[in-house]
Amino acid sequence: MDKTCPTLADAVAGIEDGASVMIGGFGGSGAPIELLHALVDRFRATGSPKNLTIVNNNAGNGGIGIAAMIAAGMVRKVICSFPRTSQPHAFNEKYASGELELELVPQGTLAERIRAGGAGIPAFYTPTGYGTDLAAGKPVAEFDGKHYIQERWLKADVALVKAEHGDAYGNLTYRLAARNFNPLMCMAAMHSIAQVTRIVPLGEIAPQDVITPGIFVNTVVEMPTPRQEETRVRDQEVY
Amino acid sequence: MDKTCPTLADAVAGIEDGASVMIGGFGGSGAPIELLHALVDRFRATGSPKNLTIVNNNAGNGGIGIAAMIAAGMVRKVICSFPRTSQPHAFNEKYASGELELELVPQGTLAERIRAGGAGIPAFYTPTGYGTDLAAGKPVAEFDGKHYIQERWLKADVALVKAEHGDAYGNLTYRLAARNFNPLMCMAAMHSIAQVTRIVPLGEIAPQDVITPGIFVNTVVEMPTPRQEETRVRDQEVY
Amino acid sequence: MTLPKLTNAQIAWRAAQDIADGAYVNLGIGLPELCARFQPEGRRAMFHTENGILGFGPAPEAGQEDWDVINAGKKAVTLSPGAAIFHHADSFAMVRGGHLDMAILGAFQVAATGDLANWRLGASGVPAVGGAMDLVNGVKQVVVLTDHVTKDGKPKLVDTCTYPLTGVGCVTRVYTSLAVIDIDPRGFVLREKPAGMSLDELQAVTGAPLHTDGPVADLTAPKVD
Amino acid sequence: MTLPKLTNAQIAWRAAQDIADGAYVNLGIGLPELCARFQPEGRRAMFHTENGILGFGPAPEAGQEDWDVINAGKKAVTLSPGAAIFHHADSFAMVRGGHLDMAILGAFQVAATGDLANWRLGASGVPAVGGAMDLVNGVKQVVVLTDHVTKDGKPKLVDTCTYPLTGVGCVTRVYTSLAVIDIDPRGFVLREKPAGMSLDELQAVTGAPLHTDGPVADLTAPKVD
Repeated sequence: MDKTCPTLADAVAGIEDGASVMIGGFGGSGAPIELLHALVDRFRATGSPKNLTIVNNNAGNGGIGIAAMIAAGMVRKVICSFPRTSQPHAFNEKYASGELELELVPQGTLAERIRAGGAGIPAFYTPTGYGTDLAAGKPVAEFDGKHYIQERWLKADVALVKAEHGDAYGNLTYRLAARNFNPLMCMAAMHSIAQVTRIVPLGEIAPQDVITPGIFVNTVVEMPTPRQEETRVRDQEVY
Repeated sequence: MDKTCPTLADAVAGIEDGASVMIGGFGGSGAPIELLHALVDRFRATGSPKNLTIVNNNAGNGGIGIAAMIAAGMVRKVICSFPRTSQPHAFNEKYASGELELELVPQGTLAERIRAGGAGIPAFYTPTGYGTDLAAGKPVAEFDGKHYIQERWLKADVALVKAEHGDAYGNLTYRLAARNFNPLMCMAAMHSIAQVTRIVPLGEIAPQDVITPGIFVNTVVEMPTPRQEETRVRDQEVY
Repeated sequence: MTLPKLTNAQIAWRAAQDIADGAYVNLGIGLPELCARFQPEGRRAMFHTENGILGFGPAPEAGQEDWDVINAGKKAVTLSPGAAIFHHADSFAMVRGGHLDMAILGAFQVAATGDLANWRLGASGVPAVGGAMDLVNGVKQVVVLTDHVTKDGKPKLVDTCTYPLTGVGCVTRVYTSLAVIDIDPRGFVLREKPAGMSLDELQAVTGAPLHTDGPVADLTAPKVD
Repeated sequence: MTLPKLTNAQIAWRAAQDIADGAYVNLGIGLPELCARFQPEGRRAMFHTENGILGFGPAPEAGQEDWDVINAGKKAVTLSPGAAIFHHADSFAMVRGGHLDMAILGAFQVAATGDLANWRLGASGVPAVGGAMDLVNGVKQVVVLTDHVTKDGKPKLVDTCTYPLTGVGCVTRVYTSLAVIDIDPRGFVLREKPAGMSLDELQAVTGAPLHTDGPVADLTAPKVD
């Protein structure tokens, strides 16, 4: 069993038109920018994959990563908690023109729905959003005298994540708070693809240090020199 | 903020009659045997705490730990997935005589109910147990054509866990697969008490290596020479 | 009339005086973030950020940022000894599960019922909610920091929120530029106001009745920034 | 009549031939555990245990046990390179979330509908369920290993389970001491039987109709223990 893959382009080659794609990271931390750019390259060369639904906490910043995907016209819908960023023009333009659908989900509910998708929990109750516009249409139930709304699991065809170390079985670690949504998304996707700063030999990640067990990961690709979103946005980079 | 406590006896001094007590471990791995024995000592000396409801995967083995608590007559109810052990006499006797109530919960549902208690999720749906005697009386719902049963969160007044390292803020690590239920129980209890093999200075546990963040822990007590349940049972130890 | 208003930093300073030693606290983006600067000597709160850090420290020097150590506002922070890192589901388990002692948030409007509106001004524009709805429904105590009135002088403390709600009956204390106010079943209960301002003057810029309950203390804060 | 039965080890051997390289597999306590010994050369399955290990290896030498590295049966195992450790909620996320390819379980009874009874023999005694109900409702393929009949000769493959159910319609393949049987909407579909036993003889010790669907292969296994 060897889940490693030689190139970023190979890693994203199987993503189909209309796919739902979870993209890890919070702002730039843990964002798999280079995998996203490989996907943009493929779209520019072949017209695919298009009509994507993407799941992320945000909706792209500046002209790179998710913003580049949106600007390229690959994205039909965004599921996120906070589309506002320092440079939100890519999202704002497509949203204002009606080309891009938005499903806004409270951040904790987003995290829990993704975890539920990975954990085989089809629905759960949360107090979050009760009595607000974001609860519209959702079943309400009372437990121990308090009101809760029912939320459904969220799964995806593909997850794209950024990790620090990865091995041939797909075990992953993350750099500091770059962990954020990444381990959850690996659990909730049919096919999870991780760009890692370094592919390490089996056993180099001690069993108790594994954050994402390999069972949740399908493809590991090495990207030894990832450049952080914050740096790219500061440099006004446009992909 | 200093959550360390000088003695095992002090650590368990506040547990009240009738309390619900989650006890970490799977078999002997991760079982806080010495904390349990401190509790047995207190009961023998003072008659308290009694009428406890305990939550564990099992229901005690041999004459130590949970089995010693049951034999001492401190326990009114056990919530567990698997009361059968190699030497189950303490549980079996009290159960047969009707002195001990049993709530049997599938292992994964037990883990998820505890996590839900810690995560503020009052109820969730699971396929586990659908169509069986253990689903009796539970609401059933259909999602995407499949049947699920509704399960409620499980919380407790106290959690007793065994960890490897702990610091003054309550951050914990666990030794290998001694992790099991321990991190979940710390989340789900009003007051979590950890016996640790070593209290380490703040910062010695790197932030990314913390398994249980200190927010879930109230008391840390050092027990540098814990003796594993398996060894004690083999030695026919009776506490 | 020029109101004897506290500055934003002074509002944050005032709120910070009520954060207990060892409290677990989430600070909202913007004005609430300032509270971290004004912890009274001898106290240390444990600050939580939604993206998965507990116990972070102050911002690093410019040029020393590590962009994998950021807060919910995507600003660089630092890791203090005893900090912990975790994923988003665990982070919101802390929030939703009632493990945090205090959430300090900004507001567009706070109602006398404790309802909070702070995520959307209306139907136009791009909505963004982040973790606000999770915080107001999970954290033990939700307090709001805000100017007492809008930029054009309208009350932000109101009878009923007219903007979309973030949470129902969730706010229990408000620190404004002109008052410290508790919210209980009676509604707004005034605790502190500027010495130079009468209750009637304060009521005139407040959108719902201000109750009192014993003496009202003077609202004061040192010069801070 | 002495039946040409496979031994327990041979049943496990036969099942092990169908475990794919790289498959994620949970082995139940007892007979199913034996499958790990008989992996065909060149294949390596990743074994999962409910208490939080993925990729564990064989039992250690006596005296070398580490009691913090155990399986669901509380037997000592070892950690292979590439193993991972996690808590119980994550462990059952793997199970319930459909991430495991195969669960290999024992049984008291299996019905032609795929219903499984393997946790309780009746209303008396101490019930114990462990992770069985989670496994049968979450893992992609649930197979059962069992003697074909009970100790007193009664069928364990039945029309309807009389013991309390573990799961409804969950089993898709059964490896017994006398047969390999698939379960599909028709019921039991015989795939392999001992060369020396007729279909009628096998049917006589089976509690529900055995369908066939093309040729029935010979059930064979080497001498193993």
